Amino acid sequence: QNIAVVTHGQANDPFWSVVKNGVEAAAKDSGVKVTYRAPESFDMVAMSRLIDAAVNQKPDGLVVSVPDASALGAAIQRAVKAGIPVITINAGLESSKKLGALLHVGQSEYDAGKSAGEKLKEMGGKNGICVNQEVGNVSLDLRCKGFADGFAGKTKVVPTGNEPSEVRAKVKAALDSDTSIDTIMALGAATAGEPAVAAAKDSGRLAKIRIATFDLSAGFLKAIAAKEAAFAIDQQQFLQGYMPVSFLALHAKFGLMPGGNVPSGPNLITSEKVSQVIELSAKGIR
Amino acid sequence: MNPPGILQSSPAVPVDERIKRISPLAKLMRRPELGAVAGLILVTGFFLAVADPVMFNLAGLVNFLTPAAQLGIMALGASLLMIGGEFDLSIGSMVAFAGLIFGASITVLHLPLLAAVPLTLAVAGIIGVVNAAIVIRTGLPSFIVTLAALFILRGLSLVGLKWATGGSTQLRGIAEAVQGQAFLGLFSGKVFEGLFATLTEHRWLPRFDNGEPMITGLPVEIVWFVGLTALATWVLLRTPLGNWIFATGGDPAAAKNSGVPVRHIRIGLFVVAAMCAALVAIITVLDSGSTDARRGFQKEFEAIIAAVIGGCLLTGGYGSAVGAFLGSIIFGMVMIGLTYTRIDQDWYLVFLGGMLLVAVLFNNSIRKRVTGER
Amino acid sequence: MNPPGILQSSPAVPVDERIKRISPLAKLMRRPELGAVAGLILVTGFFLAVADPVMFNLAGLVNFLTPAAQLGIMALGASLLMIGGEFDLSIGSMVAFAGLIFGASITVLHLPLLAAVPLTLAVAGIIGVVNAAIVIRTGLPSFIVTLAALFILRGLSLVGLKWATGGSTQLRGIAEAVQGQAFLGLFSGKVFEGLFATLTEHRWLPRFDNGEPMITGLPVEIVWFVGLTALATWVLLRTPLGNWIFATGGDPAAAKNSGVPVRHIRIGLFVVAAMCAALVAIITVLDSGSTDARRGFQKEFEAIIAAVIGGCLLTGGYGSAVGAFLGSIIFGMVMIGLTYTRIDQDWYLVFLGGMLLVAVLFNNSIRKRVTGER
Amino acid sequence: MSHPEHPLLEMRNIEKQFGNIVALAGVSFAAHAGECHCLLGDNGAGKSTFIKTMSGVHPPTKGTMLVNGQPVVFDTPRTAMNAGIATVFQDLAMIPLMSVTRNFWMGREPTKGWGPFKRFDVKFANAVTMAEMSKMGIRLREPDQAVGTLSGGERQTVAIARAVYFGAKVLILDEPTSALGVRQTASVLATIDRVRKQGVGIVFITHNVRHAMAVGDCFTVLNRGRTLGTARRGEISAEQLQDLMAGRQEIASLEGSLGGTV
Amino acid sequence: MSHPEHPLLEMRNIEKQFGNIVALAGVSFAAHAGECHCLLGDNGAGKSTFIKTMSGVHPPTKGTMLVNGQPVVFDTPRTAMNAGIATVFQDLAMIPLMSVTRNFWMGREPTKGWGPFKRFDVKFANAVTMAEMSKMGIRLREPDQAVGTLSGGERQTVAIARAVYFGAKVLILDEPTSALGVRQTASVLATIDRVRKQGVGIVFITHNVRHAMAVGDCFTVLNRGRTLGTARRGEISAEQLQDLMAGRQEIASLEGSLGGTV
Ligand SMILES: Nc1ncnc2c1ncn2[C@@H]1O[C@H](COP(=O)(O)OP(=O)(O)OP(=O)(O)O)[C@@H](O)[C@H]1O
Ligand SMILES: Nc1ncnc2c1ncn2[C@@H]1O[C@H](COP(=O)(O)OP(=O)(O)OP(=O)(O)O)[C@@H](O)[C@H]1O
Ligand SMILES: [Mg+2]
Ligand SMILES: [Mg+2]
Repeated sequence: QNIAVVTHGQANDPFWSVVKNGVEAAAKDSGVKVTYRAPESFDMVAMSRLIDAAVNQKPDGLVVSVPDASALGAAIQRAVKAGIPVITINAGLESSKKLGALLHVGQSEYDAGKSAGEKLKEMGGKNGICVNQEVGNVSLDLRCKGFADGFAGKTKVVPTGNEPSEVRAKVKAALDSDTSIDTIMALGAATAGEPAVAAAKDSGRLAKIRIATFDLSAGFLKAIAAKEAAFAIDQQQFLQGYMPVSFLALHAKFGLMPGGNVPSGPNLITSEKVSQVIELSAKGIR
Repeated sequence: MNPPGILQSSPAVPVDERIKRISPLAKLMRRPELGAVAGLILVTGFFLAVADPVMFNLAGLVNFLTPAAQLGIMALGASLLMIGGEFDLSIGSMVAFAGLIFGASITVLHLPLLAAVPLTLAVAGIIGVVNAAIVIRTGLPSFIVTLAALFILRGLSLVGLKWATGGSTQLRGIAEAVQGQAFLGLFSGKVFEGLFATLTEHRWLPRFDNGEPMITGLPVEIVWFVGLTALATWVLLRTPLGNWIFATGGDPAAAKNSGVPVRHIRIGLFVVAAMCAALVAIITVLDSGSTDARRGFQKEFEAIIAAVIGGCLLTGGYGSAVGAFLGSIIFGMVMIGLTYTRIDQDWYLVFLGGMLLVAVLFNNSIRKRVTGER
Repeated sequence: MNPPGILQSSPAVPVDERIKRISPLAKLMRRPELGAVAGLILVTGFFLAVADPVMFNLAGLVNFLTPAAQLGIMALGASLLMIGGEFDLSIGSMVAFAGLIFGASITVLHLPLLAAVPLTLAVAGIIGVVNAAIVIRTGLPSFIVTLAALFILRGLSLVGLKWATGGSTQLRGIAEAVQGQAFLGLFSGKVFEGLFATLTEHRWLPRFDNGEPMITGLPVEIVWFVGLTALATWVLLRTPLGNWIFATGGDPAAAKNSGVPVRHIRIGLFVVAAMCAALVAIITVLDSGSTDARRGFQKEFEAIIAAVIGGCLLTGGYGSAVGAFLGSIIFGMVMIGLTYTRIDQDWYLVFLGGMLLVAVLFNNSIRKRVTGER
Repeated sequence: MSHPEHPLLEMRNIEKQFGNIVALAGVSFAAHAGECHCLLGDNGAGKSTFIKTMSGVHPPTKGTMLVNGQPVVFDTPRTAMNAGIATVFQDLAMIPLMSVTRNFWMGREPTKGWGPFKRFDVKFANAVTMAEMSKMGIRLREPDQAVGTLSGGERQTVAIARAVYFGAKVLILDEPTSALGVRQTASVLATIDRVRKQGVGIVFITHNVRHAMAVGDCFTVLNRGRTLGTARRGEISAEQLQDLMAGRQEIASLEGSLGGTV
Repeated sequence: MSHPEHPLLEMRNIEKQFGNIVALAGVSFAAHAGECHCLLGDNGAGKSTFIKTMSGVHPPTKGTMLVNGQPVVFDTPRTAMNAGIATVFQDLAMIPLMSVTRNFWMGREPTKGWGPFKRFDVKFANAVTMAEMSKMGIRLREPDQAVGTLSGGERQTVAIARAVYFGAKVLILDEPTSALGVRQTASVLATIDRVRKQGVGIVFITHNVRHAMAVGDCFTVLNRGRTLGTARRGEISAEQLQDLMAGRQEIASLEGSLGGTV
């Protein structure tokens, strides 16, 4: 069988590379062929063409992420109309059913952000910044928005690039110019989380600042273990790659399909749980 | 050494003994764009050999021609501007900004399509004029001026989207708002749907296994793309304006001294490039029904790549619209084509870079061989 | 009309009556880089007025000079190459690729620092030679050739990282592996720590409330940045090689006809640009202890921006290393500075673009005013 | 003077500075209909700078220009052209990458058709170009050849042919014969003669006293940005002119060793 | 012939094509020490193309080149220079954005200091440049002026002064006097004379028969890519040469109307 996976995350994005690893593991385990495709930037127009291209090849199943239901709707509906079973992952929980997908695996970015915000508020945070390494990428913007809504305190977005040294300098600048900041929410562990920890060290206030991040990286997990950072939100995105592929493989073979959506997270990694995760993270499984 | 006596025997020479016969093929290959044909053939050949054959049925063709056409419309504007000796790096951001203007004028101001489209084009045109005015006034390179515009427009798109949506970076509901309005078919949807339906019925077009047609019509952007290419080619080769564009790019000082209105040409080209981007914004916004702050990201870059593959010189004064057309198709084919192969996505960029390089090298060597240059 | 009688009275003219006195300031401002000083002053003034004053204490200075220095080292290589008339768009990807080579040779091959650094530089140099060879052989514009290299290197970094880590896009444990090795201080950490400690003790440097020093030394990249700027300036202005670089960029055909070894210059410049990127990769990898597939994303672009702000012409043959130095600092300051202000961060890109434009315009108008050009 | 009516083109006290360099320090000059006015002078005297202000390339720092007695300001070369002034610049103002025909017609392309379908009449343009070039003694291989691949003299001839073809009232030639062969030079001088007889005013810059004496009606000598004065034909001999241009310096000694051949 | 020993530089049956255009169809030529060999011919005859193959700018399509009787291949202009050949190209080969001094020394900068501290000796370079230029009759304002802002003649003089200064064995001059004033022309001709007497072989391209006759020892005429033959001084008169160059065509009729001044 052939299963096509089309997502909105670039292949070199650490988060999505884990999803892709999950897809490949499932393909091996279930003995199906998969192709994983994604546009090279957050580009909904290009992504809908990639879905079309995948559908043209009449796959036995289609896995898509849906960060923009109106832009991708037509392409997904075309697949559904052609009788191809579709599972949505990661983003798109709200629109999954409406578009005719069988089910959704994953969790909405907004909800993950919200629960992280609530947790940080619980830990005593009052004034937070959200370090966004790709402003305009709707999934990242939703993470920030969720954080702001859950945190319910004073929040501000700090837009940065992908370069650790630049992120570090900007976070330090933010901390230095507003000494009441006590919470940092980073939207990526390696790109934003680790430099944020370094910046907090540079500004001499590491002890007073709660740092949390989306996704995992070995470096950030070490900081959690050392109690320098608070926690990391893990969507267990490996599952978002693995499960839909094996579901669709089973569907093609035996017509089986679970009855409802599968939430893969959120899962907060705090200092207690960190030790088991570090090695897996370095291998691209968590 | 020749003895001086020879001096008297000046041979009677025929008119053009100094010009060797040249094959019509070589003559054709001298045109800047026709080198790109070689690249196109090479890339097509590669995919024919490697990719799923559905890539080249009509549905597959339309599938990769659609993004190629969207890129191509921008590449046309960019290549005209490049021939005129300037760059516009802000056209990628312009797609996002014009998308915002268009989306907001429909969903926030509730304007009809017939007002929103001219408004969007006008705003783009004004930004083009501003870019041009700064470049001309200060004599700064257009690279740096339009780079500033790149950042500013991208930033304004973000701010504007947040304003228009009340905090989100994604504006939706545009397609619904214009449903059924006059002239919608000019910018959205597909043409020749009747013809395609008949063809599918007669099994001349591919279907899905459950009998659904794979393709229901020709996306309107492909029609725009072909039409604009023809128009740009005509202007470049057959009108005084075209001559002025080449002259402005070739040597602005010499062009000005020969009486070419260099300023006006430059302003006009900036406006055209900006409007092409705005047109792409309108088409893609209507197509996807939404717009977001990342639309058109790095498209300026891809447009320039397409123009260069098609034979435009970065230094100006040389190039063609058909070249940009072919370059966009090559680029679009490589971009989407990977999906039809079994190559791992991780290798995508290596593949893209390799194909570009091979296509351009092949172009170049074929043209040199045929025209006998060295 | 003058009667013909005047013909006899040819006035006795002094030697250089045709040259007006010129102020030493104007003479200075003629240097390409010194225009950028005006931009730097403007931007500094703006932040002094608007930003939190901690931006300009020593810790704040080091904070924005560190990314500026990393960008600046690349901008130096890029500006030398631009003066020589070529582009290298692959230097951003080269940061990721060289980072991979460096990281993998330490963590996978377990090489010592002393072997890993030369290996990384050598690989970068070879890629530079390949780029140069293709450009020279085919006569294709370096824009398109190095663009292909941009994609290919970026893609190879991803593939290589996954290979080296067994599936992750981040390679870590590099800092731990080289701990305590010889010459580590050349590429990592801070210098003058003793001096800074003494200064802090005497309260000449700021401290945190708990008495900890705010700043413990000067990051090593700043030293590299200053040193390389001095070296590049000396080469450009005071050696035959510098003359050849200007000549190659100004008019390659004329330079070649005058006996300048244009090919060798070009190859050398590509190698230098690639090695500068590799040096930045080494420094940043050691600094962060890890490398990932997105390092250096769009840095080629920023390096070119910095060079252009600093007065380099995109067409080659004109520019300076000090200009690239100042341009990098302006760019670094604007990039980080907004975070020190109370301006809404959504406006970041608008602000970045606006500041760039204003700085460059100010540059330009000041220089024209002072030198009396029009 | 012999011209009571207004001159076609008059320049009064033109000054021009580039930054701190003074190129022209007050030069006056007039071109009359049907006359060839020669502008002579040493290298760097300011001749090219002067005629560039005449043809609108750069505005003078100071001074006035009059066309038919009316003060004018030429802000672009196009304005000057529309006033009937055609110029052959010393650097020729050609686009190397473009074909001979396209360069010839640049800025004033002939069109056919109407309204939005008006288009560049390539056939007519090619024919006229070939004809005008062969009138100047150059037989082109093909009108599509890029100007960048022409020989120096061929290129100069294109520029001259173009200016002559479009020179309505005043024709300015900046060292038009510098790269030309014997035959082409003769043909250019003959052309000047012919055009002058049609009532066009000609400004002719040359370093060759023989050429100047052959066609000139009037001679103005520039030196280091100033005019040394104007003389009419017959008021001055070739030797006097030569002396003036060379500043009467080492020339004598050189002439001796070279046998009066310069 | 009068030269039993090997010529400094000999070209045998050189052919050159650009794509489908035949620029040279088999030209032979020799330059001897202490002689000035004039290369004459109509516009587009192929003179510049010919000397470009001599100086290594482009390789000939066919034919052999010999230096002191040894076959050589010049793959770059630098190789030719190292063989002692210096050239003034018709397009001058100058970088407009660079200063006069830097252009003058381009490719052979004088240095001082040693090892890694070897540096461009700016002071010496400036002094030599100013001196060499004033020998040619041009007094520069400052050696730092960009070449792009020099007048046409000033620029040409820089190129000539440079070639003369570095011309070790053979000096090739492609229409060196085309943009020069009377005084500068005289000075260039005198320079040719002086350099020749020092034993340098000179190749001199010109359209001016008087200049050719003044300094030439030998005359070769090219026509449409072929040589019409070579004559030594005294074997041919100025009129014969003129006739040959112009192809004996309309020249007579023109001469009549212009009074024999061309
Ligand atoms: N753009 C410029 N910037 C600075 N100086 C200039 C510029 N243009 C010309 N000059 C200077 O002005 C003077 C006059 O130059 P111009 O070209 O008018 O001389 P010319 O009389 O035409 O000489 P030639 O006979 O050599 O062509 C020269 O000394 C030249 O160096
Ligand atoms: N790169 C080229 N491509 C095509 N044709 C060329 C090229 N270079 C020269 N030619 C042609 O070759 C012929 C000889 O040119 P060349 O420059 O050698 O003439 P020349 O004798 O120097 O003429 P002039 O006296 O006008 O300088 C010309 O007809 C020209 O059009
Ligand atoms: Mg002049
Ligand atoms: Mg020539």
